[in-house]
Amino acid sequence: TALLVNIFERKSEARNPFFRVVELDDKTDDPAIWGKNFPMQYDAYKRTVDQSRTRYGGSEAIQRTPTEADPRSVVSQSRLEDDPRLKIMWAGYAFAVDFREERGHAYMLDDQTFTERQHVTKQPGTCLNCHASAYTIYNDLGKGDIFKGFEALNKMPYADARKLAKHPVACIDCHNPQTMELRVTRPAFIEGMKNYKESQGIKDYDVNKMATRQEMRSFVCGQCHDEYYFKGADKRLTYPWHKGLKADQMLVYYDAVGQKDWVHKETSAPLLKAQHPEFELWNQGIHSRSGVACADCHMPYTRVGALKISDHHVRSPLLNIANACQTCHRVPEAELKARAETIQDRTFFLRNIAMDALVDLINDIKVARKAGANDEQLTASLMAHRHGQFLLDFVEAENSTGFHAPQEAARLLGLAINYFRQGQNALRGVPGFTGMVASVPSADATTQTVMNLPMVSDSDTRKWVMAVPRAPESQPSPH
Amino acid sequence: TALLVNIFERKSEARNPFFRVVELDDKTDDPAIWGKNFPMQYDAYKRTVDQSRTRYGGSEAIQRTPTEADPRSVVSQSRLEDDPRLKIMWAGYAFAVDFREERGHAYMLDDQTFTERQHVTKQPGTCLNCHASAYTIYNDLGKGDIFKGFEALNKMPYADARKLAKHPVACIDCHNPQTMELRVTRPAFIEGMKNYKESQGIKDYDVNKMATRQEMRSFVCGQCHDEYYFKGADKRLTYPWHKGLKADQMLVYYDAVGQKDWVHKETSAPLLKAQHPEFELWNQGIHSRSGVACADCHMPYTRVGALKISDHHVRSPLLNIANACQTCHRVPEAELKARAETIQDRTFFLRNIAMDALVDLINDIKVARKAGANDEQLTASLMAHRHGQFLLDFVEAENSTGFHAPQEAARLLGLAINYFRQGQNALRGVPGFTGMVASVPSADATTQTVMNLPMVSDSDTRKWVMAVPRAPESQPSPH
Amino acid sequence: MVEGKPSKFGRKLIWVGLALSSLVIGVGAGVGGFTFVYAKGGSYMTNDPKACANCHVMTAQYDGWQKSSHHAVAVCNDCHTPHNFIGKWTTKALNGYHHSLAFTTQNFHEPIQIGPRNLEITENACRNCHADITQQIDHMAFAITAQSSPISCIHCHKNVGHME
Ligand code: HEC
Ligand code: HEC
Ligand code: HEC
Ligand code: HEC
Ligand code: HEC
Ligand code: HEC
Ligand code: HEC
Ligand code: HEC
Ligand code: HEC
Ligand code: HEC
Ligand code: HEC
Ligand code: HEC
Ligand code: HEC
Ligand code: HEC
Ligand SMILES: [Ca+2]
Ligand SMILES: [Ca+2]
Repeated sequence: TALLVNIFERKSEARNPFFRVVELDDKTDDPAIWGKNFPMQYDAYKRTVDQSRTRYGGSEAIQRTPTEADPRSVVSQSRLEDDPRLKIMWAGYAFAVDFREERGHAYMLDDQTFTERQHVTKQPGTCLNCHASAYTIYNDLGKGDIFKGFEALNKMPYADARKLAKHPVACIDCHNPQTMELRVTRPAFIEGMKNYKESQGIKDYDVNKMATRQEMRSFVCGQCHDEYYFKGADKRLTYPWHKGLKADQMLVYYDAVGQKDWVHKETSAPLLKAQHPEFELWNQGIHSRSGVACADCHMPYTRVGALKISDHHVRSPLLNIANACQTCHRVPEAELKARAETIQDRTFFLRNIAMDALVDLINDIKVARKAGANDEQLTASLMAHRHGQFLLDFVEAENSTGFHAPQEAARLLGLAINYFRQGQNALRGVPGFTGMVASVPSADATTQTVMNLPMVSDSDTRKWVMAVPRAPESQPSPH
Repeated sequence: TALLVNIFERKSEARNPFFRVVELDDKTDDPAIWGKNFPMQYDAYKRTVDQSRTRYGGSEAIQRTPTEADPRSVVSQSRLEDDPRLKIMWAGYAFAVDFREERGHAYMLDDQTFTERQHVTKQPGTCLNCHASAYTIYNDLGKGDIFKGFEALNKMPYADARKLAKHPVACIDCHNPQTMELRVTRPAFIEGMKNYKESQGIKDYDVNKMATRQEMRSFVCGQCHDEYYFKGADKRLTYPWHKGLKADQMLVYYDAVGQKDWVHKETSAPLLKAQHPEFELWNQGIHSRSGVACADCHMPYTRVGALKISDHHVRSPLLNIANACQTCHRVPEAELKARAETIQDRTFFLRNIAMDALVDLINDIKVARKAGANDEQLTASLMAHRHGQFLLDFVEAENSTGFHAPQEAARLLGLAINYFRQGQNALRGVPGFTGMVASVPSADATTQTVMNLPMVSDSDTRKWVMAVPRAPESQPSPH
Repeated sequence: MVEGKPSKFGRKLIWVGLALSSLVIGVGAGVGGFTFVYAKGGSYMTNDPKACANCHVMTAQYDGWQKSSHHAVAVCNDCHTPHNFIGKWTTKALNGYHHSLAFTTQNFHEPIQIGPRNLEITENACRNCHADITQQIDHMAFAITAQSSPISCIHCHKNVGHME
C-alpha cells in the first residue's frame, strides 16, 4: 500500500500550493522565515552552496586554511592561475590580484567581503547593492525611500556598509512579500532601464509598472548581472546603457562621458573593466529574442511531488539539462550539452586569439615607451588598447562563454582583435620603435596556428563537436 | 471488409501518385520530357528564371545590350561594382574582371559560358560539372562509367566540352529516372565525401548506398555548392575535405598539398580562392546539426491543388518564408526575416572590417616591396596574406552571408582579421619599411569606427535588429 | 514503417501487449489493479482527452493540444493509438499499464518525451488522415525502397498536436 499512499499524496498535493504559516512583510529579510511558507523553494535556495564544474562554468571547491583575515575554508578556483595573461591584462588594477570563478548565491556576501581586492583599493558601499539582501537596508537608510537609501549606501565606506548586511540575495529582493509577485528592488536597474528605453524612444519607462511577467523573470536577475561603473564622487552605481545594450554602444557612452576605471600599469592607457554583462549579452541572443528568460534556464520548473515549482537552486543549466533545456528542445541530453559546448569552444578559441593580441600590444607599447615615446605619439595605440580591452573583457567577463549570444560574442572578439593589432601597427609612426621580433608570426608559426586548430573526430556527419584548441604548456586551460 | 478495400486502394494510389505519360530512362536528359510525368515540379523548375533581391541575396535583373560575344540581355548585378575592394582582393585573378551575384539555376549554363572570366583564363571542361546537366555527358564519354566520363570531361578544353552540354542542372542530375529516388551523379562529391568520412574514421563511404533519404536532401545540392580546386594537370575537380569540412581544416590541407590558385598581382603571395562553400558552412550550423536539409528551406513543400510537392523553384528562402521557415518556427514572417537579417548584418559588419584589413595589408606589402624587400623578408606577411585571404573569401564567397552557421562565420572572420593585421606587423622587420600613415588609426578614427556602429532603433526590448553599418561614400552597399 | 504493414517489431509488440493487457484489465484485486483504477488508468479506455489529463503530468500536453491546430479535428487517441482495432487496444493497454506504473512509482524521465514506438504510431496516424495530400512526398513514385522510406512528418510539423 506504500504505492497507494504515494498516489493519494500526489493527487492532493496538487491543490495545496502552500500553507501560510507566517505573515511576511516588507521588513522580513530573513529567508528562513519565508521558508516556513515556502519550504520547497527555501530548500532549493539553500543548495546554492553546492559547487561543481562544467567545461567552462559552474565552480570548483578549493580547500584553503582559514585565516583571521579570511575565514573561508572553501573558495573557488583562481582564474588568474588558470590564465596568467589575465594578470597582464589587468595590470595595475585590483583584479590582477585576486579574481576567482564565481559560484552560487549563498557565497556572494562572503566572497565580496574577503576577496583580496578589498585590500588593494578602498571599496565603497556601492558594492553591496549586488552582494547582499539590500532592500531592507535601502528602506532603513532612506526611511522608506529606496532611492534615498541607495544614495546613502553608495557613499558609505564598504566596511561601514558591510555591517548593515545580513544575508546574501534573499526572497525579499525579488518578491513582493504580500503577493509573491516578482519585483525589481534595485534603483540602479530601474534607472538603467529608464535610460536604455529612452535611447529607444520610450519615455519614463518604469520597470515595476510596465514589464510583463515573462520580462520580470529576467529583470530580477538583470538587477545584478550587468556591466556597471561607479559614477562620480558619490559612487552612484550606474549601468552604461544610454546608447544601447551592445558592448560597442556602451563604449561610445563611456568615451562620451570620459569614464576610465583604471590606468594600465605598463601602458598608462585609460582603461575600462567590463563585468558580468550577462543581461546585456543575453539581450543580443536568439533566446532573448524568442522570449526565453534567465529563469527559464537557471530556475526551470521542476516537479516536487505533484507540484511544479521554480527551482531556486540557481546554477549552471548544464548541470540540469533535462529541466533547463529539454522542455523546449526534444533532443538527448548529451547532444544538448555538445551544442552548448560547441558554442563555448568557438568563443574560447577566439577569446584566446584576442588575449594573445592584447598581450602583444601591451608588450609593444612597453617597448615603445622604453624607446622614449610620449603619450601623444602613442595616442592611437592607447585608444586601441582602451577599446579592444573593453570588448575582449566584455566577452571574457560574461559568464556564459558566449552561449547567451554566440555570434554577437564572436563579433565583439573579432572587433577586439582588430583594435589590438591595429594598435600595434599604429606604433610604426613612433620614432625609434622597431617592435619585438617575438610577436612577428613566421610562416611556420602561422601554419602552426592553423595546425593547432580544433580537429573533428567523431563519425556522424552532423554530430561533430569542435574540440577545445590544443593547449600547449603556455596556454591556459578553460576557466 | 470495407476497411480492407479502403486500405488496398490507398496503397496502390500511393504508389502511383501521378500518371506515367512517358517512359524515362538513364538517357532522358531533357527536363521537358520528365515534365510530362511531373508537370508541377517542371513548372516550378522553370521559374528559376525569376530574379528578385533580398537584403543580401536573391539577385537583381540588370538589362544589357546583347553582343555577339555575349548574347545575354539580362544579367545580375556586378559584385565588383558593389564593392571595389574585391578587385584589390583578387588582383591578378579572373575574378577581378567579372564577378556577379549568382542567380537561379536556369541561368547556370549561360552565365558560365559568357562570363568575362572565360576570356581571361583558358578554362577546362571541369567547369561544366556544376553548370550543366552532366550525367548523360559522363555516361556517353565514359561508355557507361561516370568516373571515366568525368575524367574525360575534366581534361577537355572548355569550348569543346561546352558543345556537349544541352541543359542546366536537370531532373536526371538528382533523380533516378526509374524510381525518382534522389541520387548523387557527381564523381567529385562521391570522392569528396569518401575522403571526408575517412578523416572521421569511416572507411569506404559510398554516398549513394549509405546516405539516408534526409541526408540526400542536402547531398544532391552538395554536388555543386562547395569549395573546390582543380587538381593536377588533369584538372580533376576535387573537394579539399581530407582533414575536415571547416575552413581552417581545408587550409591545412591546401598547405600540405602546396596548392595555389593564383599569385596576387600586387604582393606575389601564393593565394587560394574560396568558392561557394554552402555545403561546408551549413555543416557547421545548428540547422544541419538538427537534421534540417537544404531542400527543407530551398525547396520547401508547397501545396498544389490536392497535393503537396517539393517546390522545384529553388531560390532564397527569404522570398518564401511562409513555407520555408514557418512550419518549424511559429513566429511572424517579419520577425523571421529580421532574425535572418540580424545574423547577416553581423556577418557583413565583420566582413567589412576584415576586407579593410586585407586592403591595408596589400598596400603595406606593396610599399615594402617598393622599399626593396625581397620574398624571403616578406615570408611571414605573404603567408598571413594567404591564410587570411582564404578565410575571408570563404565567408565572402559563401552565399548565405553567414546564415548557414552564424557563429562559425564570425569565428573565421575574426581569424582572418588576425592574420591580416599580423601580416602588417610582420613587416616591421623589413629594413627600410616604415608603413603608410593612412592605415594608422588615430584616436579619432578609432572612436569614429565605434560611432559608426549599428545603432538600435526599434522599441521593444527583445525585438531590435542591428542596422547595417552606416555606409559612407567609400563603403560598398551590401551585395 | 509503411502504413498498414506492421514491422516485425510491431508484431512482437502486439503479442506482448495482449499479454500485458489481460494482466492489467483482468486483474481485479491487488495494488496493481487498484492503482490502475484509482489513478484513472481507465482513462485509457475512453476517447475523451480530459481523461488523459486526469494525470496531472499530462496537463502540459493537454493544454498544448487545446491550443493546437488539431484541437477541433483530432483527439489524443487519434494521434497516439494505431488506426486499427487490435493495435489501438493493445497500445492503450501497454501505455495504460506503463504510464500507471510510471506515474505511481514516479519513475520516469522528465520532461516526458515520446518514445520510438509511440512516435511511429503517431507518424502513421498523420499518414492515415493525410494520405491524400502527402502521397507525392511520401512515396516517391514506383518503387518502395530503403531510400524512398518516408521522412518524418514531425520533423517539420512538430507543433500540430501540441502548440509550444
Ligand atoms: C537558453 C538558456 C539560458 C538563458 C535564457 C540564460 N542563460 Fe545564463 N547560461 C546558460 C548556459 C547554457 C550557461 C553556461 C553554463 C556553463 O558554462 O556551465 C549560462 C551561464 C550563465 C552564468 C554563469 C554560470 C556558471 O555556472 O558559471 C550566469 C551568471 C548566467 N548564465 C546568468 C544569466 C542571466 C542573468 C540570464 C538572463 C539575463 C541568463 N543567464 C539567461 C543558459 C541560459
Ligand atoms: C552590478 C552588480 C554588482 C556590483 C555593484 C558588484 N558586484 Fe561583485 N559580482 C556581481 C555578480 C553578478 C557576480 C558574479 C559574476 C561574476 O563573477 O562575473 C559578482 C562576483 C563577485 C566576486 C566573485 C568573483 C570574483 O570576481 O572573484 C567578487 C569577489 C566580487 N563580485 C566582489 C565585488 C566587489 C568588491 C564589488 C565592489 C567594488 C562588487 N563585487 C560590486 C555583481 C556585482
Ligand atoms: C534572484 C531572485 C529570486 C530570489 C532571491 C527568490 N526568488 Fe522566488 N522566484 C523567483 C522567480 C524568477 C520566480 C518565478 C516567478 C514567475 O514565474 O513569475 C520565483 C517564484 C517563486 C514562487 C512561486 C512558485 C514557484 O516556485 O514558481 C515562490 C513561492 C517563491 N519564488 C518563493 C521564494 C522564497 C521563499 C525565496 C527565498 C528563500 C525566494 N523565492 C527567493 C526569483 C527569486
Ligand atoms: C543581488 C544580486 C543578484 C541577483 C538579484 C541575482 N544574482 Fe546571480 N549572482 C550574484 C553574485 C554576486 C554571484 C556570485 C557569487 C559568488 O561568486 O560568491 C552570482 C552568481 C550567479 C550564478 C553563478 C553560479 C555558479 O555556480 O557559478 C548564476 C548562474 C546566477 N548568479 C544566476 C542568477 C539568476 C538566474 C538570477 C535571477 C533569477 C540571479 N542570478 C539574480 C548576484 C545576484
Ligand atoms: C523556453 C524555451 C527554451 C529553453 C528553456 C531553452 N531553449 Fe534553446 N532555443 C529556444 C528557441 C525558441 C530557440 C530559437 C530557435 C527556434 O525558434 O527554434 C532556441 C535556440 C537554441 C539553439 C540554437 C541557437 C544558437 O544560439 O546556436 C541552441 C544551441 C539552444 N537553443 C540550446 C539550448 C540549451 C543548451 C538550453 C538549456 C541550457 C536551451 N536551449 C534552453 C527555446 C528554448
Ligand atoms: C534553415 C534554412 C536553410 C538551410 C537548411 C539551408 N539554407 Fe541556404 N539559405 C538560407 C537563407 C535564409 C539564405 C539567405 C538568403 C538571402 O540572403 O536572401 C540562404 C542562402 C543560400 C544561397 C544563396 C541564395 C541567394 O538568394 O543568393 C545558396 C546558394 C544556398 N543558401 C544554398 C544552400 C545549400 C546548398 C544548403 C545545404 C547544404 C542550404 N542552403 C541550406 C536558408 C537555408
Ligand atoms: C564545384 C562546382 C562548380 C564548379 C566546378 C564551377 N562552378 Fe561556377 N558556380 C557554382 C555555383 C554553386 C555557383 C553559384 C554560387 C556562387 O556564385 O557563388 C556558381 C556560379 C558561377 C557564376 C555566376 C556568378 C559569378 O561568379 O559571376 C559563374 C560566371 C561561374 N560560376 C563560372 C564558372 C566557371 C568559369 C567555372 C570553371 C572555371 C566554374 N564556374 C566552375 C558551382 C561551380
Ligand atoms: C537540384 C536537384 C533537383 C533537380 C534538378 C530536380 N529535383 Fe526533383 N526533387 C529534388 C529533391 C531534393 C526532392 C525531394 C526528395 C525527397 O523528399 O526525398 C525532389 C522531389 C521530386 C519528386 C517527388 C515529389 C515531390 O515533389 O517531393 C518529383 C516527382 C520530382 N522531384 C520531379 C522532378 C522533375 C520532373 C525534375 C526536372 C524538371 C526535377 N525533379 C529536378 C531535387 C531535384
Ligand atoms: C549541377 C550543379 C548544381 C546543383 C546540383 C545545385 N546547384 Fe544551386 N546553383 C548552381 C549554380 C551554377 C548556380 C548559379 C547559377 C547562376 O548564377 O547562373 C546555383 C544557384 C543556386 C541558388 C541561388 C539562387 C539565387 O537567386 O541567387 C540557390 C538558392 C541554389 N542554387 C540552391 C540549390 C539547392 C538547394 C540545390 C539542391 C536541391 C542546388 N542548388 C543544386 C549549381 C547547382
Ligand atoms: C525543418 C525545420 C526547420 C526549418 C525549415 C527552419 N528551421 Fe530554423 N531552426 C530549426 C531548429 C531545429 C533550430 C535549432 C534550435 C532548436 O532546436 O529549436 C533552428 C534555429 C534557428 C535559428 C536560431 C539559430 C541561429 O542560427 O541563430 C534561427 C534564427 C532560425 N532557425 C531561423 C530560420 C529561418 C529564417 C528559416 C527559413 C529560412 C528556418 N529557420 C527554417 C528548425 C528549422
Ligand atoms: C495514469 C496517469 C496517466 C494517464 C491517465 C495518461 N498518461 Fe500518458 N503518461 C503518463 C506518464 C507517467 C508518462 C511518462 C512515461 C515515461 O516516460 O516512462 C506518460 C507518457 C505519455 C506519452 C509519451 C511516452 C511514450 O511512451 O512515448 C504519451 C504519448 C502519452 N503519455 C499519451 C497519453 C494519452 C493519449 C493518454 C490518454 C489516452 C494518457 N497519456 C493518459 C501518465 C498518464
Ligand atoms: C494531431 C496529433 C496529436 C494530437 C491530437 C495529440 N498529440 Fe500528443 N503528440 C503528438 C506529436 C506529434 C508528439 C511528438 C512531439 C515531439 O516530438 O515534439 C506528441 C507527443 C505527446 C507526448 C509526449 C511529450 C513529448 O513532447 O514528446 C504526450 C505525453 C502526449 N503527446 C500526450 C497527448 C495528449 C494527452 C493528447 C490529448 C490531450 C494528445 N497528446 C493529442 C501529436 C498529437
Ligand atoms: C484524425 C485525423 C487526423 C490526424 C490523426 C492528423 N490530422 Fe492533420 N489534419 C486533420 C484535419 C481534418 C485537418 C484540417 C485541415 C484539412 O482540411 O485537411 C488537418 C490539418 C493538418 C495540417 C494543416 C494545418 C496546420 O496545422 O498547419 C497539417 C500541417 C497537418 N494536419 C499535419 C498533421 C500531422 C503532422 C499529423 C500527425 C502528427 C496529423 N496531421 C494528424 C486530420 C488529422
Ligand atoms: C520537410 C518539411 C515537411 C515534411 C517532412 C512534411 N511536411 Fe507537411 N508541410 C510542409 C510545408 C512547408 C507545408 C505548407 C505547404 C503550403 O501551405 O503550401 C506543409 C503542409 C502540410 C499540410 C497542409 C496542407 C494545406 O495547406 O492544407 C498537411 C496536411 C501536411 N503538410 C501533412 C504532412 C504529413 C502527414 C507529413 C508526413 C507524411 C508531412 N506533412 C511531412 C512541410 C513538411
Ligand atoms: Ca561559475
Ligand atoms: Ca543570389
